[in-house]
Amino acid sequence: METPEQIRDRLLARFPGAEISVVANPAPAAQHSLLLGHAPAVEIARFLRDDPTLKLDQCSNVTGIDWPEKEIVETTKSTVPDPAGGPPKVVETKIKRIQPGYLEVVYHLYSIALGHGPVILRLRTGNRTDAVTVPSLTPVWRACEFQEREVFDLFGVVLTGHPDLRRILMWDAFKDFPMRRDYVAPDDYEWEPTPHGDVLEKAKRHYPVPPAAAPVAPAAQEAPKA
Amino acid sequence: MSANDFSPLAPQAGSHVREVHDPLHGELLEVSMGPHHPSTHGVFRMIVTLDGERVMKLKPVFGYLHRNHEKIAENTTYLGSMPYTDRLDYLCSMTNNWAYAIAVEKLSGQPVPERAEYVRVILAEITRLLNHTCLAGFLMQDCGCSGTPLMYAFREREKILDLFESLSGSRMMCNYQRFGGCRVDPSADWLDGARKLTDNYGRFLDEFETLLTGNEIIMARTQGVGALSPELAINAGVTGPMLRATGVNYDLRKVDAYGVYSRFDFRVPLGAHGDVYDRYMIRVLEMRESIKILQQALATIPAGPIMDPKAKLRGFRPKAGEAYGRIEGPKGEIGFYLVSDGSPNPYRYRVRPPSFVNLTVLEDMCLGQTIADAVIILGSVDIVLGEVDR
Amino acid sequence: MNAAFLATLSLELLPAQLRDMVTGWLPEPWRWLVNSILAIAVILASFGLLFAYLTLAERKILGRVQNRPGPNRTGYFGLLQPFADGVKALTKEDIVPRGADHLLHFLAPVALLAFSIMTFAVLPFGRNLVAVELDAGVLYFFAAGAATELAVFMAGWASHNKYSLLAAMRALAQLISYELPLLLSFVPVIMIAGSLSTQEIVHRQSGWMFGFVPQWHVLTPWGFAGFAIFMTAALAESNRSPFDLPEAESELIAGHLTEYSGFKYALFFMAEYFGMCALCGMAVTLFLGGWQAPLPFLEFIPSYVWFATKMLTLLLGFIWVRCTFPRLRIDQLTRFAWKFLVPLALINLGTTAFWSLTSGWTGGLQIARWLVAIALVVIPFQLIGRKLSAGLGPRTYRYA
Amino acid sequence: MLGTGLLKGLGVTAKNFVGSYHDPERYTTIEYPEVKPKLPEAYRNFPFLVTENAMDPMGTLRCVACQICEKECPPQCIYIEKSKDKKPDASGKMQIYPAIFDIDTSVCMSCQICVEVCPFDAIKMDQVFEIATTDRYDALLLRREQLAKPNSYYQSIHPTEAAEVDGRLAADRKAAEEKAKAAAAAKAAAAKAAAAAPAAEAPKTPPPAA
Amino acid sequence: MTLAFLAIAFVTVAAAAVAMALRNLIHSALLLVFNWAGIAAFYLWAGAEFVAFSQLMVYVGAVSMVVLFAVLLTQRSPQSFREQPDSISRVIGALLVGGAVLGVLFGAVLSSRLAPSAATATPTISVKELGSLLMGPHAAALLIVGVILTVTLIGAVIIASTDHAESGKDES
Repeated sequence: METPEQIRDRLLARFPGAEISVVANPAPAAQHSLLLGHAPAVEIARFLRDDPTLKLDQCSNVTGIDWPEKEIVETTKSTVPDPAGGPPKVVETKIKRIQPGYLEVVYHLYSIALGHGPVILRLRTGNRTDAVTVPSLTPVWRACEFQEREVFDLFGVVLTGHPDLRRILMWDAFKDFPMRRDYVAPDDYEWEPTPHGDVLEKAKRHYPVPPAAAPVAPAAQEAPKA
Repeated sequence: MSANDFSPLAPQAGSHVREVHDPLHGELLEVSMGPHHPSTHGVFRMIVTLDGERVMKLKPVFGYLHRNHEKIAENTTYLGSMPYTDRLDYLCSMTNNWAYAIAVEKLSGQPVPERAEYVRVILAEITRLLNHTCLAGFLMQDCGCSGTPLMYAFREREKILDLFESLSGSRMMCNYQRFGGCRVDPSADWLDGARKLTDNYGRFLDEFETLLTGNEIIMARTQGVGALSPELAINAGVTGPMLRATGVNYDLRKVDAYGVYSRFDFRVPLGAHGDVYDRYMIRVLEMRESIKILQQALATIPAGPIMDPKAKLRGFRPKAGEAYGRIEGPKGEIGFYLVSDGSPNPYRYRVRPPSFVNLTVLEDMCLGQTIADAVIILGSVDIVLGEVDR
Repeated sequence: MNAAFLATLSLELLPAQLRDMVTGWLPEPWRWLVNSILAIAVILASFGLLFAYLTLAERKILGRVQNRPGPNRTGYFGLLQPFADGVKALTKEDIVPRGADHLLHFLAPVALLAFSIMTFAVLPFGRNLVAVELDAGVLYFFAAGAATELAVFMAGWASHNKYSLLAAMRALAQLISYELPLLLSFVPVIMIAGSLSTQEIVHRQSGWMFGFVPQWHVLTPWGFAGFAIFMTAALAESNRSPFDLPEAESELIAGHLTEYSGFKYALFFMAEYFGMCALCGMAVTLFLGGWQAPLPFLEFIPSYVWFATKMLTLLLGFIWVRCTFPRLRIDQLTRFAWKFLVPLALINLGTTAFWSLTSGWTGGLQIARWLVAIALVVIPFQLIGRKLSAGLGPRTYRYA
Repeated sequence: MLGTGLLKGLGVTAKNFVGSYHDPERYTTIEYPEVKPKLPEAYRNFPFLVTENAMDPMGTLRCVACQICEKECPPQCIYIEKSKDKKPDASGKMQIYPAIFDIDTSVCMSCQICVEVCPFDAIKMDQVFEIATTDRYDALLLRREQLAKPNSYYQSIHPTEAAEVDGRLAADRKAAEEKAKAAAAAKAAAAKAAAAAPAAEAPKTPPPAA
Repeated sequence: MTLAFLAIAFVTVAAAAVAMALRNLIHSALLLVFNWAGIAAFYLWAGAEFVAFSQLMVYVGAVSMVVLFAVLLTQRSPQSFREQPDSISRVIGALLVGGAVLGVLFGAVLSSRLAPSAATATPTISVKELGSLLMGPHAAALLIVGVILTVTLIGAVIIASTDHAESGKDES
């Protein structure tokens, strides 16, 4: 089973103009992945599926991940010679950088014919607001059909080239995308007088005066049978 | 076809039956089977377009049991999600736990002691027995037997659930496995109970097969129905007994050889036609193989710690990174994809549910069959809505 | 009760004596009327009770087969369950769909029940216990039975529901395609017995061969084949297990009974059971020697007891089949009737012709006669069976 | 021959029918209200708080309101408010106790993670499953008083587990006492040494006896 | 006895008349069944059981099904019936045919000499002789009737299938 670097080199040889890079995975499982550009994605996928040495014929898992804007503070230590001739001081300069957020679709590919392990592809969208399209790989593997619809339903990534892109888990009239990090759950709330924690705050916010219909708890609290 | 306004909120005039005029076939009947239908195994809905008896189009609609298990997992700790994995495929909680535990162990590089690996294999194979027995019962119930095979299947299931209850405390919601081992060390008489169960299970399977496998009516109803070609199965990501019924030799216990499966010798049955009868037979033959594995595992289970001493129960913070762990669940390949950013809560927690992906080919199998067959084909796919909708 | 009367009291003639005692002190013209009313009352009472306890027996046996007790909460061992069901059916609201044809909607269950009960008139329950002694009794039985299709059609049409009409059509297709094997399978009995009267057929089956083997039709090769076809067709006629398509819950629709609830639904249920009892009674009369005793020394037991035991065993057989077999699809069902039962029934006519023509053979020829008859039954069964189930069969699996 | 499969099927159902009369293996129904089910010892339903003895439940509550279980509980159904004052626990140390300890059993899924993470063995799993009530809210919210059950009850429902827990607690208490004694002895020795060396120094008052 | 005869006659004729009058085809088809049952009652009253039951079986059991299926399969929506006759020649043609049939019927009724009023003893003929008669001299008649029945059924199906396609266009 070739390492991601070897696969990247073979792909670059095969598709000269494509931007393909390896994304390292620090976890002990060391499952590194290949970041693909949008243009050649479908051809690369078809090549990975039909290549005799790889034969990645099963797309086992399609996942969406939401990476919102992140403020990255890079502290660089630089030694500045002290003008007054004293020992050189170490100065930490903090550069604040806003890393633009993006939505990512991850594909785990396996080979049933040769039985070897995951080759992971990553496709990233431009940003999280308007450029949210990613080429769909359903034409290459039908396994992605339902899972890509789920990514569209829960993350809002529009997969171009998908035969039937509709919501799959939420109902069609649902507007928001629940799995995004900045998703605010609807505040539909039914009276529930449990007197503790955030449930209590929610109750107070919704029902300043508890509705009269609240069932009157029987006075005698009979202890549950031991 | 008109715009798709089948969402539950859209107002539905009259019953869910609409005449659809298709120039090619004349009067088509569009019927919505489910979400509350006796034969759809839970809240699953099929919008079937019928030309008389024949199925022309079949659109599965699910999401009725969607509780966004993955969002909940992002707001609780790694350990906190373990009891929720029981609720995914609520028939096989042990294999769900194991899949999650393997994924987290891959993410954090947590070693697992010998005895725990053996116990995990034993519990996974017992869960496979339970799931395949239940499936055979439900499938025959769809074929029309008035409950007899289902009751026999449930009689055996009770014995297995008693074993789970005496080990983990709850029949179906076991919450038994931890990262780096298991929660409770099975006692000696529990292991004897498991040995007794596996020895008697062969007799039950023989009786079950004499009742069903040779039955001419079942052969007439299921052979040649809902055939699936191997190429389509592989391409559509179908896994588990449904894939092996089409003849593709792909069993993660042999391919990945995770846990200690490499120490046991067992065979993987393969079908030839990929129809409903093959899927039923593959599951019965797999049960016989599971009995062999169980007998070997129960015979050679080593002593030793059940939990890795260095495993941290609370304050578990895997380093940043991601991992995808998968096992051969009774319904197919169940996988967990975890992305961690060093905090006690997972950054992204994704479940790869086998029955959800296996449903991709439901329409391909049902086209051209009669509506009675569509019910059986759905039964043979073996879906559990907790896992499909998550 | 004077001694003479007690002396002549034998269980066998008890029913007849009771009837005479009741109609004895009536003037002549009324005696015939009271006699027939008495017969009707007795039949309705006994078969009504049998229906009630048949539903209970079915649920208990189904339970026991599935390793569970079955209904045992109402009364001891659930004996009051049928009456509880009856009260439930009576008190349930009877919903009639708005667009339904009220007259037909009401008439359908009544007609079905009427035709089913009419068939009991010609069943010979005992040596002299037959309600109406008709020369063409069997023909009357199947004439009344044939009208049930009309009632099923009325039910389907009157419910003003596309499903019910579709289901009624499927139920009719099933009833009509199984009417043929049902009728063809009793023709050999008429050929051998030479008469259409039910009592005559039962008398034909009296007497014993070799001292203890009864002369029943079922014990002859053509008789056994006819009996098997008759019972399969009877299963289909009364919508029972392998052929219970109309009420298949896992199918699309709940059959032509969708729009019925409350007592009308119970009437349909009752009509189905009466139909089942009538067909079992006719099977006993035609093939199992009616009220004949199976062994000479058992003659002292009254004839109506024998008829009852044989009918009950057949009914339990129906229930046993319901516990075990799955359902056939509509096209398999009709193909099974037209391509398997009808040809076998026609061939069976040939076998019976051979059997009756060679009745004169004796000694060695007798054995040849039996062998040829058995061959004439078994070989077509094998050939047509193999052609019917072409492509189906147990499979072997390879292991990787 | 066509039909042999069907006949064998009939044979199996007949065997089960007959078997259900004499073979306990083939008659599995327990008629629940009359016959109580035999629960395995490991069975768990809703948690309960362990108290040392039954006479004074609120006084001898083992729980020290450390709120670990509240944080670890996946569905967040435990609510604890610490008490302002302290009270001595079994080994005499002054500990905080929970003024309010509610478990909302309509939310709790009996996953026993609270039992696992509790360092003081203060919360264990109960075996009561007949807890139907008419009121959806307050009756299902078990307060501290309803949750508290004596250790003897704990020994009756989980004998082996209780024995092991008691053994461990007893061992800890013994170890704590030895440590306290050793610390007292060491302090006494140090005090003697301090008293012996500078005669003028006023000897320190010995620490309160454990 | 005449009371019974009059009752049966009244039921038979009334059923036929009402069947003619009703607009709902299904109701009239079912009333036709009552008519046939009435005729079977006549046979029974005359003591010919075999003929009565075969009439019941064939007509009430099978032919009523054929009629109902034919009605259902050719069920057209009411407004497409052509109310007014197309042309005068059709009306004259219809009248001529009607008159001819009427003439033949009356001719047959008048020419047949009715037996003297005393009802002759019903001939006790057993089923066996009836069978041999049917299979012997009257075999041809039996076969022709069978063929006619099958032809009508197949004809109904063909008409229905062609109508079905045709009617499929104008109203969905």
